[in-house]
Amino acid sequence: MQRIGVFVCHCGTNIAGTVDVAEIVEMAKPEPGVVHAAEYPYMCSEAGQNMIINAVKEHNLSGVVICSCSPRMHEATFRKAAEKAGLNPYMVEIANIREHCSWIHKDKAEATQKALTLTRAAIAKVQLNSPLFPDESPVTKRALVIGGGIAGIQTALDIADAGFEVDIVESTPSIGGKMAQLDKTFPTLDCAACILTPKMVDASAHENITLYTYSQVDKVEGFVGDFTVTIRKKARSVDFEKCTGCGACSEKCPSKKSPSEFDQGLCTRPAIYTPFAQAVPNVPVIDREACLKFKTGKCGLCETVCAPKAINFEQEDELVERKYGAVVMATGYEPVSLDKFGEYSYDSSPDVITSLEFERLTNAAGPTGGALTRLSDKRKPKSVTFIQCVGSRDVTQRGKAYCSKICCMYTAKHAMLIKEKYPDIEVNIFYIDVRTPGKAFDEFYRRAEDEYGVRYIKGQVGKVIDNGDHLQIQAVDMLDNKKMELQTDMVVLATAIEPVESAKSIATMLTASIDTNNFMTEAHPKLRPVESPTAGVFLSGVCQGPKDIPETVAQAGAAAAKVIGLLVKDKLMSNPCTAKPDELYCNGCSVCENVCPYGAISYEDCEVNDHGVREVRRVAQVNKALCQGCGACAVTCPSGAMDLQGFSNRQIQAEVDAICR
Amino acid sequence: MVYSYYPGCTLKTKAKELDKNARLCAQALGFTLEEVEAWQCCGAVYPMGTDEIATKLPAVRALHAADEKGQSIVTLCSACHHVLKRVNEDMRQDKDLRTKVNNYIAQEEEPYTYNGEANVLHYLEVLRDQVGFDNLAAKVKNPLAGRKIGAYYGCMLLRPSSVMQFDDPENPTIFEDFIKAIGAEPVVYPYRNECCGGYISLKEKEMAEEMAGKIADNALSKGAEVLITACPLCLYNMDKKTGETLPTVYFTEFLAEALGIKEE
Amino acid sequence: MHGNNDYQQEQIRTISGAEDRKCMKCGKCSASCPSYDSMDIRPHQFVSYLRGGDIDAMLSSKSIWKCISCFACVERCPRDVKPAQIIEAARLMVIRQQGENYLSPDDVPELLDPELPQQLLASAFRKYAK
Amino acid sequence: MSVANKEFKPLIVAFCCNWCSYAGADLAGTSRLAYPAEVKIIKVPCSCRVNPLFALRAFQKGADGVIICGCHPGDCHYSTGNYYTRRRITLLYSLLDYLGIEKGRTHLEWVSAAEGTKFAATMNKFVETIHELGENVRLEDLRCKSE
Repeated sequence: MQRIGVFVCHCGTNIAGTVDVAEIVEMAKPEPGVVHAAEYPYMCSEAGQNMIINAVKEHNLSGVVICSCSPRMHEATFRKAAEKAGLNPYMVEIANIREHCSWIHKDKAEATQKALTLTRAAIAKVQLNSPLFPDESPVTKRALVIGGGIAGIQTALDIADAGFEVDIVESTPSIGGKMAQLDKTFPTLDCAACILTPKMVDASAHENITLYTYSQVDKVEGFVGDFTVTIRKKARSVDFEKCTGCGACSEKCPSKKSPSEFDQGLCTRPAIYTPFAQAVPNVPVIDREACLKFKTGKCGLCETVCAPKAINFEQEDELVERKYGAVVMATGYEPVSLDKFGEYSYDSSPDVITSLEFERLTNAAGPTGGALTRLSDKRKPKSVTFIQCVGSRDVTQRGKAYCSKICCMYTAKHAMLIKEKYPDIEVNIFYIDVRTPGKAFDEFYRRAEDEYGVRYIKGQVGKVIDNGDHLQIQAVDMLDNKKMELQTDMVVLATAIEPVESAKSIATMLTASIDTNNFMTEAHPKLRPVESPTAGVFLSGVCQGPKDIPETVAQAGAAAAKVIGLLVKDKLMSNPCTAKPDELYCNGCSVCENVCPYGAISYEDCEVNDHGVREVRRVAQVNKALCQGCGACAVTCPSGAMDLQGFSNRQIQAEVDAICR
Repeated sequence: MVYSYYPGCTLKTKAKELDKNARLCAQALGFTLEEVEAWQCCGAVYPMGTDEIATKLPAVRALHAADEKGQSIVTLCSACHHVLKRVNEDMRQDKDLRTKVNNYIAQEEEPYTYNGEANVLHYLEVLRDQVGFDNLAAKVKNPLAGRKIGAYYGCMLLRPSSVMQFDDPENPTIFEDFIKAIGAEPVVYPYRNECCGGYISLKEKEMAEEMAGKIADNALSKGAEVLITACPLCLYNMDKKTGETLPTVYFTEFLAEALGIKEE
Repeated sequence: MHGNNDYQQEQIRTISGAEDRKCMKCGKCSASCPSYDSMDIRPHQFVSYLRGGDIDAMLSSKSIWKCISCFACVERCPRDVKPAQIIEAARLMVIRQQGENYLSPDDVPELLDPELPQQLLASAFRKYAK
Repeated sequence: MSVANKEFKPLIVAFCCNWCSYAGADLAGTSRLAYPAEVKIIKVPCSCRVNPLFALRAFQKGADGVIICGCHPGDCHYSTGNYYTRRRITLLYSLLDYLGIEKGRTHLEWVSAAEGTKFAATMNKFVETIHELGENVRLEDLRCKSE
């Protein structure tokens, strides 16, 4: 039996005006376990708190019930007071007799009766309270960023600048991501490389940042503050330490027929290559699928021409195990495959290209040196037609139901880039809706039409017909309800974007959840948008949802702030109101594991002592660092083995019983 | 392999070439077509209304007949294939329709219940998936070398692709693969999956001619010398418009010719 | 009249199995339609008329005799609306009324020609008459 | 409020999730929006903490109605908790229906922290429903009655 003290607050007249406080005190006294009851005008005041502290000491109280305002108001205050008195803070319960009683009822007798019931419920609950202690866990002061695009680079720079070590794992040979492939950026039209490459160099030069390029995450273990990650450094076949980045190997490589990933396959690259001139690090890799030495055993020309002897055909994948306190997902996106969109003739006509291909085509460092030419006959087009929403806002099997968000703006940008370089080229854009929320975005889009004479036509295209020397667009102008058979020379498809495929398996390793479109789920869609529901895992960039560069950079900074907030702590204190299994009752069914949104429950073989019988059973284990205390598992457990501390089955039932008495 | 064979109305009359050559070639390629007994006309168009019941019964009866024998049901005519395939899918997916159809059938002399168990195949699918185009190519005696053939798919074999599951609805290749197998050169043209006008040619002759004309022009511009089709109505509409400049023939005629078994 | 209209609207929704509410008005159905030029009301308008309950306009439209049910609109619609099925439902609503058939057996002799396949007659009667 | 039986004072147990509905109830209080004193609120971290057995227990102990309030779908603090609640309570409805307990005695409502008005309105309406249904005698364990 607890020794309970009941403290009733008048809250001036807020409570005492409607509730007979003295009667509550009197009626509380005979309740089981109650050894002391008192009232005070303002319990939350320093005097009121001291009254509680003194009473705890004087009456040797083991539990405290405060009848006052909402616990959302002062629960923390009273818990601190109890702690000062030497009581475990979780031995305090609040009966909310203000917001839930005195403020909404006018009849004093009725309000007093209700306040008494609420007080009894709190007393009944505190009877069953037991001291709870937050767990402490250490924090490894290093962060892992998965993905080396602008999102990953920005997050890493911000964390590193705050003084913490950061590792970036990037699957391709260079950091830079999609932004490195872009020509200009909207709405300012500044060159992507000019603003990105300094950041890439900063990242590689930063003393707190380690780059793992051409690498992938193989395994993740542990939890917030204490992740252990295995990174696979794929064999580059080039010695990092010796290579000077002179490029002689790529130049001499006889196998130059592989499609260039960086140039979206619009041109080829050698088997030993750096993806682009400003690559960071500037160390090539050998594509073993394409390399003659690996395929036939003959060649080795690169080895011959490499003065510093950096080529190493024997190099193998290397596994590195590192510890981290936090992990940031910055895995980015890919344009969707257009295999199923045959009506646009992307696969059958070289002059139908995606927007990302257009970026390379219009880029001065791209395969045509920035000259806009048809891929089929190298002719300069007289007319270019853009088609928006290709695969976006499409609820059928072949598309994505969401809006890809960036296409309206980059299409306007593409149109202006053409008009700027070649005012004589006719530009038409087929759109369903033009969506331009964002600072200076709508003005930008309007400029395309107003100043550059780009023609916007409302209506989705039915079919693109390749007639050899030109393409024919079959569409309807929805605003004047007229069929259009437009002749054009080049078609650019604003292709929907989707998260990179590997995001799914990485999310699984991190026990972080993804939505039906494979975007990472936020801990809260409005209030915790850069955190994953899994503690210690943060989200940066398009892996969480479509966004443009400014938004990505903002989110990258926000994710960094959250990471820094975590890493500055020496120890993590967890909410002690977590789930707790009773090993004896657990039947190993795994149902709780399936409902847990945080991946906090796992099953382990444990030796249990069941009434003297010792045996090894597969039982549920809760990781307190991950459990957030929702209670889903406690309700779902068929054997009653799982319970929630602070809101246990018995405590809630005691409240129900007290109310129904 | 023995298949149930559903010829359909036109293959017994105007499209005898399609039918006769298909049977001959089946023999030569080692499979047998057993005509469904007492089959009824499928109606030539799929009854799209969700409340259409009686109009779907002829298809159900044919499907059941094949299923009872444990055979897949093979069609040649695009329209028959379309109707049979879609009604079969309805019988699988639409519980309401299934109940109503089976209530009708329960009144018949030999009642049964049918739940879409049959497997509906087009003759081309048999060639592709059962015989195999490589195997077919090996059996060709008179390769049609140098012939530039445009495949005319039309609409009914391909769409809606979620039900028909025949080929990529926008970029189909099955006919082209067939053309290669018989040693000819396929001419790919963008309009090969556009509609010839279908039944509209009965009353709206100008409309139909315009549609057929567009397809023919497109095929001619890509160098086609002849079109092949699986559909008697496509053949009629196409031939009517451009029979002299760009003839259209049934694919089974070329198949028989290539296998060296065509009866003149 | 409005009450009757609501009934007809629901009838068309039921018979067609189409989902006019999913339409985002992109116009791809009309852009894909080979009969577009011959139609007075276009495929995308059938969807929006159904949505708005303008059933009379749909039923009195000549377009219901021009749609060839080639399913290009159904195949390409990004919202899975199935415009062809709306047009079919409108056509059924008309021909299911007494005396509203668009083709009668008496018309046939003068439409015939020696090459005309049976399939054409069968399908035309299915589409035009009850 | 139409009160069929003036004598009948129903006993109603309300489970409110900490993040939305409990805060909504607080807002109703702050806004002085009245609802009957028969409603007694129990705070739970999430509506998914409410075991349907708690509702049965309440009925057994003499409650006339049980109402469960959680965050709106998609807004759950724990992402998916209220979806579990929705499914569980749907099953509870079937069970109560099977037992012959009026379905109206149990209710699930989504109330956000900003919906003080909705909270009060919900409670008023629920109490009215319980008044119409009258006293819960079918499930109450009469052996538990104190008198």
